[in-house]
Parts: sequence; structure tokens; C-alpha cells
Amino acid sequence: MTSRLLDKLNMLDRRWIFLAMAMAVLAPILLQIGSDETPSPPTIKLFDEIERLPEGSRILMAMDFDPTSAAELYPMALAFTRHCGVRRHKLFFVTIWPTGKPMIESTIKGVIQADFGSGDRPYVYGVDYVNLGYLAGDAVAISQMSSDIRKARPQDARGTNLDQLPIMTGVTSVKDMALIVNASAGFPGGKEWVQYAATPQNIPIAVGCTGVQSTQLFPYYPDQLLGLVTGIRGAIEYETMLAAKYPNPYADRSKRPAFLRGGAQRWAHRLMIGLIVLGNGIHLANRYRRTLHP
Amino acid sequence: MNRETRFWTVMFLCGSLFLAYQSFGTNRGVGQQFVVRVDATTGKIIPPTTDAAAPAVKTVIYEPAAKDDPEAIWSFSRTAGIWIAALLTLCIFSYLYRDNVCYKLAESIIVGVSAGYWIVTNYWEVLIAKVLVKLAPDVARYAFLPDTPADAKADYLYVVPVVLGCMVFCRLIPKISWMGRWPLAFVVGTTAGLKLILFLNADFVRQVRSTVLPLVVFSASASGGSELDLIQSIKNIVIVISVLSCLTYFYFSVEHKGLVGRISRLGIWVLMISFGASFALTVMGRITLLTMRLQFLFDDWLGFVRI
Amino acid sequence: MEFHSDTPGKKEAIAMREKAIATSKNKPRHFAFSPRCFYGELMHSAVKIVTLLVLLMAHPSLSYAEESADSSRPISWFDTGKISFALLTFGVCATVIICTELARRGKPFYVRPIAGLLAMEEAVGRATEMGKPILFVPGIEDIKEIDTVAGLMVLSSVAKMAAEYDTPLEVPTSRALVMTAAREAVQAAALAAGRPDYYNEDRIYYVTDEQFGYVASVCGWMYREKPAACFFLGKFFAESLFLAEAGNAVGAIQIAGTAETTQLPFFVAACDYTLLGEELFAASAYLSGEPAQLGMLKGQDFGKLAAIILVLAGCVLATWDSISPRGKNTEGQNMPRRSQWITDTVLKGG
Amino acid sequence: MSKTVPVLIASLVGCLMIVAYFSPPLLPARQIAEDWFTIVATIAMLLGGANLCLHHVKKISDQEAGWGFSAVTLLSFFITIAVGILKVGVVPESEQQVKFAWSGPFQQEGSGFWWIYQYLFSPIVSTMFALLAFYVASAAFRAFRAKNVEAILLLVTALIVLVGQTRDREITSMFLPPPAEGVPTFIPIAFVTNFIRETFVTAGQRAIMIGIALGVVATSLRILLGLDRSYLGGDE
Repeated sequence: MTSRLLDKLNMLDRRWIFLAMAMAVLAPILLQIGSDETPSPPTIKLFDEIERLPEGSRILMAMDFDPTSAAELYPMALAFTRHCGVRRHKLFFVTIWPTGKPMIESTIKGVIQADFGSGDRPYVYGVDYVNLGYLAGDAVAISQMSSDIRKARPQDARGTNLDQLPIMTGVTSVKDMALIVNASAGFPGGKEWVQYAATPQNIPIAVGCTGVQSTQLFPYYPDQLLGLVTGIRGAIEYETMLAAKYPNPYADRSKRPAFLRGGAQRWAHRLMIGLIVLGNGIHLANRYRRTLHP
Repeated sequence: MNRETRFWTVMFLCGSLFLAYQSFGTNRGVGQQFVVRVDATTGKIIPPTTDAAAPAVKTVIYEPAAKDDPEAIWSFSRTAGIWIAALLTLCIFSYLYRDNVCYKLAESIIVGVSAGYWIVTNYWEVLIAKVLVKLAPDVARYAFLPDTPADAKADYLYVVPVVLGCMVFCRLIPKISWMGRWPLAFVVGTTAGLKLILFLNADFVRQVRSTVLPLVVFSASASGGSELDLIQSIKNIVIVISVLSCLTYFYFSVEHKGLVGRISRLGIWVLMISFGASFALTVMGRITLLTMRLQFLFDDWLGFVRI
Repeated sequence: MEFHSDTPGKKEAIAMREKAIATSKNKPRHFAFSPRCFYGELMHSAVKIVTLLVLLMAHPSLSYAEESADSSRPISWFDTGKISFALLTFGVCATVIICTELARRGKPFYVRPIAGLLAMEEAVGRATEMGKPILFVPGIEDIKEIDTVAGLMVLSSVAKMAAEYDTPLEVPTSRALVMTAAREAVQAAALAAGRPDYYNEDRIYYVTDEQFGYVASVCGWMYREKPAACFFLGKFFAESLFLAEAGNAVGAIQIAGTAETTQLPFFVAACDYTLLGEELFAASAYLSGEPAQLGMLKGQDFGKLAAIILVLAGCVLATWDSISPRGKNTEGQNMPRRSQWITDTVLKGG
Repeated sequence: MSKTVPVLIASLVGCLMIVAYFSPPLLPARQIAEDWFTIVATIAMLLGGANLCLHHVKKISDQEAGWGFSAVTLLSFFITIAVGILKVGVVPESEQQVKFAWSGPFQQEGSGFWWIYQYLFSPIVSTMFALLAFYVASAAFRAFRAKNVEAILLLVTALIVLVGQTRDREITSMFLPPPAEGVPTFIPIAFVTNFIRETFVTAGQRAIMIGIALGVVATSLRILLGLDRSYLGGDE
């Protein structure tokens, strides 16, 4: 009987596993189960730095990701931008991924125009924030930015000359930034910003990265990286801190996209653990059976 | 008709019936998108009007809106877009069952679209915004970028990279294909030079420096003196030993026997632990992505989830 | 393709192969030197021209230096803050160049045996026994990536073994240029094995540049043909998992290798042998037997040795600092830490 | 002979990049080289498009199996390019731009190119990556077997980090005595996860990075000295 079960498990069609995975992710989405997180030090460090910087500090927001990594990085980009907006820093959006431009645009639309576009002190384009758009040339573009922004891009994303924008007065290169905040999905990304700009020019940099990339970036922390926000967990941590500090309006569920993905994450992780354990159980059982009937 | 075909026929029928009911039988519909008309130059919303005499606005852009917004109008292109995106998503997921025509169709679409996407982006961002502006600022101002300064002078030095770049196409003509190597050499040479310096700086020097750690750490205690920080000391010792043993593993010109062999074995264990952690973190990313796609299907398209 | 495991030629080939393995196992590989004057001359002339041109370009009347530099200050030709990094760069480069030169002058360099390489024989042998084909994937990147070049280098030796056993070898590629290079490699290997008729152009083909399209096609082939051995050597990204999982499902012996650290966990978990990071490059240098490559490898090893020594020395000094901190000097300022010389002078960076 | 000039070009610009790093007056020359690099690399990418077209046109003209898919690819390729370059559906955004028809941003929301990105490119690409979640699960079940010491280390670490990455880690502190007032709960698995990340992962990655950095230096030197010409392709 157990032997038959073992045979069945050995021959299990992997489509059943696919189905189990789909269920583990789908059920929390449909049932609206979210998950909170306790912040970890590398995330807290970035949060504190943005808090500490005086109002109106220049922050370079480098959004180097595409739709394939938007699931992890877009909630992060939203949270970073919201925090900078609350602290009223001057934001310079830029990307070195051709597919990153729509990401910048939807971040601007979703945060700056929606949350800070009105009221008594609205964020004004060209004064409080600017979209420098896409820089071609991969890592070389970063190197160019760190020597002269205008050489890398004479105009902003709308085609306006950089010299016509008030925000650009006194800004010649990345050196004039108080902080680089990078949402990075791979090459070129966080590693290249550290290598080509932050380390040679001594500019503080914090990176929000995908889970895949985090092991590559962890060795740079804390010497070359000020903060490191990892994957969806990091995004949830940041949202949690933002919600704790500014409950109005950031404790609201609709402003916490990462929180809603947390529940699915938790269940899928449980499934993964179960599968690894079950798989190894089968492996051991097979070995045991082989010793019985060699 | 075999059993499998029958099963899938029934599944498709049920799915279509369900979609039909959801679209026409419910109030919300499936993937319905609404927009408001906005004057791009002023940023004001233009109310929908049937009055033909109303002044025509040249610069109308559309922004997403809620269905119950009084100024909202139904958007055909966006509704169709959501449907197409959802169906393509299902086509790709169908690969999990088996390689099939639907998957192949989605795949061949993406091959064309992604190649085209890169070309268009680079056309506008580099060829126009960088090259044309430098070579013919007047043309650029009149045709594409009105904000190009009127006093900008043409910089003919930029002819060189353009010519060099175009030499790439010599590769397509067998007789002069050797000329196609010049631009390649330029690109490879630039990256080689840059990489040499920057990798040595950030990945060699800096990483070795970060590994220079005291193996015994003292921290200020509450009483004013200093006491041994055991956890930090252990961490430092583990880091230093691990780095050294991994470096020994990657040392190729010594036979791994005796002491060296044992140290390098330790090195491979450290690498395995680091790969295990990296696997778990990768899993996290892939699952998030799946969550996003399912949210799209069940929230944006079918509308099952409402916060 | 029909496949008979008892063709007469094969037995001889197997015997020859076994003999070769037996002899090669006994002695470490050393490589003879064949001087290639052209390279040396070219190098010298290149260095001369480079120096000349750099001097020319550096001339103030040609560069923009006059506009940008403050006229009251003399132009500094060298950033003195970077002097230690410049020396270090020079040192590393010089070591690598010297080792390469020495190797080319005939100095033998030892390279340790690499587990994955020995397993390749076993994998090819098993495929022969089972009468099933071998799959070789040289990564999904273009020929300009060093991983791809290393993968192709391994391909030629796998192809040589396969040709000797007359076991079919399938090489789907994701780039047109890689296909051309792979065909050249396999053809040369077939010739070297003395079986020019083994080379079959149709088995080495281009699929598509698109990552997932390529994977779908390769995995489809794997499920249909059930290869007995799979080699994944080159640059891989997200598709590594698809390939390794499919290979595992069909029960093939899998040997993988990549320098892409994010993909190594999947290969390590799902494959039988994995060449980790630099091991792939070492393997290709080992298999190519090219003295220049072995010399470079030796030069890199010196770099690692320097890193190990610096870390050890620095840690000893830092620990000393920690146990008995240096006091204050006569002016009442804290004396610099003992480890500072290593961290802030030798390893200052640029 | 046809390779001498390219090798010289590569050596020259490469050396310029290195020397300019240490010599401030050469910085402008380096900037020019970087600017040119961007332009040359961009135009070189167009070659990829040309190759794609040739490949699929050949497939269609030979009526190879699946040539219909090639036709779909070509069609979507040309439609994307036409829509993007003609700025279909883009309107000028500011008062001064109204008289210039082609002045709006090419990715403006609501334009044709935006539609292609939003409803074709983005969903297909991200769903393809989402497939990996399923494969990861299947690999965990079938390939992650404790075959030897190395595999066991990999497995156990993966399990620990998997638990440590979600709030399920709090289960591990249930067996500990409740902490004193105001002291945060000690979570063993979170501690272990952090310890692994701060020590083993950092160390392992650092060693790989140091090794690869040296490898990059050696490879770059080979290119700059003209020893490595494989990037130029075979002799035709």
C-alpha cells in the first residue's frame, strides 16, 4: 500500500504541482489576505536617511526596471516616492532601461500628481521634480551622468531644454545629489550605480532590488550601500514604516499594494517548503526501499 | 473525438458562457474601461457634450476614470486592450499544460513587438534627441523638439559616431563585411577599458577592504568600559574565514590536497549556503510576479476583487 | 537517426579513448609553447602608437583642458589622490601580462583537475551506452560574452569525445553568430577525432533570439528525444531553471556551468555537476591548452593570493587595534589605527 | 590584416578610458568617447532588427514548418515600428508645442505605442516570467534532493530562508519563554536568516566577485593588447 503510494508520487505529473501553486497564490488574492512585516535594518536605514535629509534635498530616483520585475519594484518605487514627497524633497527621475520610462510615468502619475499635485503647496514640474527619461548606453550612461548630466541628456523626457528648468540650476552631475535611490531589476542596475557613480564619486546610494539580485548587492552593504530594500518583503517593510509614521493616508489598504501581495507570498512559501520536504521524504523512502530490495 | 478534446471543449464552452454572463448579465461587466477627456495644454477636464458647436480642442488626451464619474466616457481601445492582454496572458499560461498553438502565437507576437519596441525607443531617445539635435538643431526644433534652443549650433563632430555606427551594416554585405568590425571594436574597447578600472575598484579593492575586519570586537558597555561583543566577533570571524576559504577554492594553480584541500572544501560549503539563500530569494521574486499576473486576471479583467 | 551501439569502429574508438584517459590521468597537463611573433610585434607597435596618441590627445591645444581648467592654477596631469589605486592597477595588469608572456615563452603552468570536466567523459560514455543523443546548450548570449566563448571551448572537446564514440550531438543556439562558431568548433573536433563524416550541419542550428521562445523549443526537443546527457555551459538567465528541470525530468546526466551567480543555485540543485563561476573559465583554459590563457589564469591566481595576504594582514592588524587601541599622540589627537595603512593607503581605491 | 585596424581602435579607446580615469585633463576626451559609444551601440542594435527580418523572411519564403508564426512576428515588428515612429495618437502637450505635430512624447498615455506597451508587451513578458513560479515549485519537488553534503547544505539554507522571509518565522519563537515588557520578541529563525545573509551570503558572493573582477581585468587586458580577437568573429 505504502509502496503503491510511493510509486504514484514518483510518477506524479508535474501539472498537479502547477495547479497547487496556482491555488496557493490565487486563494489569498481572492480572499484579500494581506501580510505585514517587521522592518529590517537595511530598510530602516534608507527610511531614516530620507527622514533626516533637510527639506528640498536633491534625490535622484533611478528606476531601472521593466514589467517583468514591476511586481516587486513598482510598489517599492511608489513607497519611496511617497516618502520623498511627504518630506518635500526635489526629485530627479531617470532610467537606464528603455522599458523603464513608462514605469517613471506611472509613478509620477500615481504618486506625485495624485497625492501631491494639489493643495496649498503642489509639486510643480520643473521646480520640484523632473523626469529626465531614458539614458541610452547602459552602464556608460551612468558614468556619463556622474561627469556631466547635460552631456548625457540635453533635454528632459518632454523635450524641454534642461537649462530652462529651475530645478536644474546648480546641478551639473550626479555629484550634486544628496542621495541616489535606485529601484533595480538586474543589469544595468544597482551594481552599476554603485560601481560607476556612487563608489567613485562618494555619493550615498540606497537600492531597492528584486529578490534575485539581492545576494549580488548584499556584499556592498553597509560600506558602499547606505540601504538595501529586498524584494516584496522589503516593499512591505517600507510600506509598514510609512504607514506607522504617516498613518494618514498611508495606512490605507489601497495605498499599500505590496501588503496585498504579502498574503499570497506567505502561502506560496508554505507550499514551497512543503514540496521540498515531501520531495526529500520520497527520496529517502526510495533509498530505503532500494536497500530493502537491492 | 477523444476524451481530452471533449474535456477541453466543455471547458471552453463553460468559460465562454461565464464570460458572456459576466459581461452582459452583471452591472460591472468584464474589463470595462472608462476615461475622461483632458485638454493637454491646460490640464482641464472637457465634459462630454453632444453640442456640435462646441469649440474643437486639438490637444485631447484621455485619462482613466471610474465608471460612476459623471464626465467619464467608455473607452473602446482600453477595453479591447484589457481583453487582449488577458487572453494573451491565458495563452502563455496554457504552456503549463502543454506546448500549443496559442502559446506559439503569443510568443511570435512578443518576438516582433520587443524588437520593434527597442528600435523605436532608441530612435527617439538617441537618434533624434542626441544625434539630430547635435547635427541639425534647426530641423530638430521644427520637426520634433520645439524646445531646442534657437541659438544651438550644429556640432559636426557627431558625424563620426554616426558613420562608425552605420558601418555595422557592412556585415550584411559579404564583400565588405570586414568593415563591420570597426564599430564593434569601438564598443568592445570602450567597455573593456571602463570595466577594467571600475571592476578593479568596486569589486576587488573595495571588497577586499570590506573584509579587513577585527576578529575580536569590543563595544562600549553601559558601565562606561568596553566589553566583548560576542555576536559581532563571531560574525567577523565567519566572514573572514569564509572569504578566505572560497578564494582558496577558486585558486586553480595548486592541487587541492591536504590542508588546501580541506580549506577549499569549506569554501564550497560556504558557496552552497550562499546559493541556498539565493534560491529562496529568487523564489520570492517569481511568486510576486505570479501574484501580479493573477491580480490582473481576477481584479482588472474579471473584477472579482474589490477593496 | 538510427543508432547501433556495436558498430566495429566504435569499439576501437572506446579502447583508444580509455587509453588516452588512463595516460592523461597520471600526469598533470603541461602545455608546450609555440611562439607567435605576429602577436608580440603587434602588441609592441600598438603600445607605441597608443602612447603617441595619448600624448597627442593630452596636448592642451588639442583637448578641452584650456577651457575647463582654472587659468590661475597649473593643470595637474595626474590625480594624486588616485596614486595608490593607479599603482595597484598597474601591479595587477603587469602580473597578468608577465604571466601570459612567461606561458608563451614555454613556462609550464599547472591547473588543478576540475570535477565537472572528468564527469564529461562519463556523461558522453553513458549516452553512447544508452544509444541516446547528447544536448549541448552554449548559453543564450552572443559570442562577445566571455561565458559563451568559454562554453564553445568546452563544446569542441565534448564534440571530439562524441565523434570518437559516434554519438549524435545536438547544439541548438540562440544567436546566429554562436551557431556559426559552434559549427566551426564541431567540424574541427570531428576532423581531430579522425571522423570528418561525423559532422552534420543540421544538428547545429539557430532557433530564435527570444529567451523563452528558445527555451520552449529546446525543452520540447528534450521531451521528445530524451537525451542521456545535457551540457549547459555559457551565460544563462531565467531560463536556466526551465532547462535544468526538463533535463531532470527526462533523467539525463546534466553538467552545467555559468558565471551568472543568480542562476547557479538552480543548476547546483538540478544538475549532477556544476562549474561554479570562474571554474567555467578555468575549464575552458584547461581544455583549450592555449598557453596565453593558462598564463592569464596564473596571473589571476596571483591576484587572489594578494587578496588573501591583504585580508590576513589587515585582519591581524585590525584585531590588534581592537584588543589594545593605540593611545593619543603628543598633541592629544587619537593615533591612526594600525590597520589604516592597509585600508586607507594600499586599498584606498579610486 | 582586416583585423589590425579594429584591434587598434579597441586598444586606443580602451587605453583612453583607463588613462583618463587618472588624469583629469583627459576627462573631456573620455566624455566624448562615452557619447560616441552610446550612438554607435544604438545604431549597432538596429542590425539585430535587420537580422530578425532576414531570418523570418527566409523562413516564410522557404515555407518552413511554422512559417505562419514568422509572418505574425514580422507583422507585429513592423506595426510596432510604424506606430512608434509615426507617433500615432500622440498630441502636443503644451501651448507652444501645438503648432508642431510631432512634438509630444512618443510614449504618451493613450497613444498607439503606449497601447502596444501596455496591452501587448507588458502582459506577455511578465507572464512569461511568472511561469517560472510554477517551475520553481516543480523543481523544488523533483530536483531538490539531498544527494550529498553540498545538496543538503543548499536545501537546509533554502528552507531556513524561505521560512525567514515571511511572517511565518514568528512560529519559531512560540516555544521560547515570553520576553520581558518592552523587549522585542526574539525570533530564532529570523536571527539565523540574518546571520546567513550577513556572513555566508556576503562572504560567498564577495569571493565570487573578487574572482570575477580579476577575470574581467584579464579579459579586458586581452582585448586591449589584441590577444583576444574572438569578439571580431571568425575569418570570412
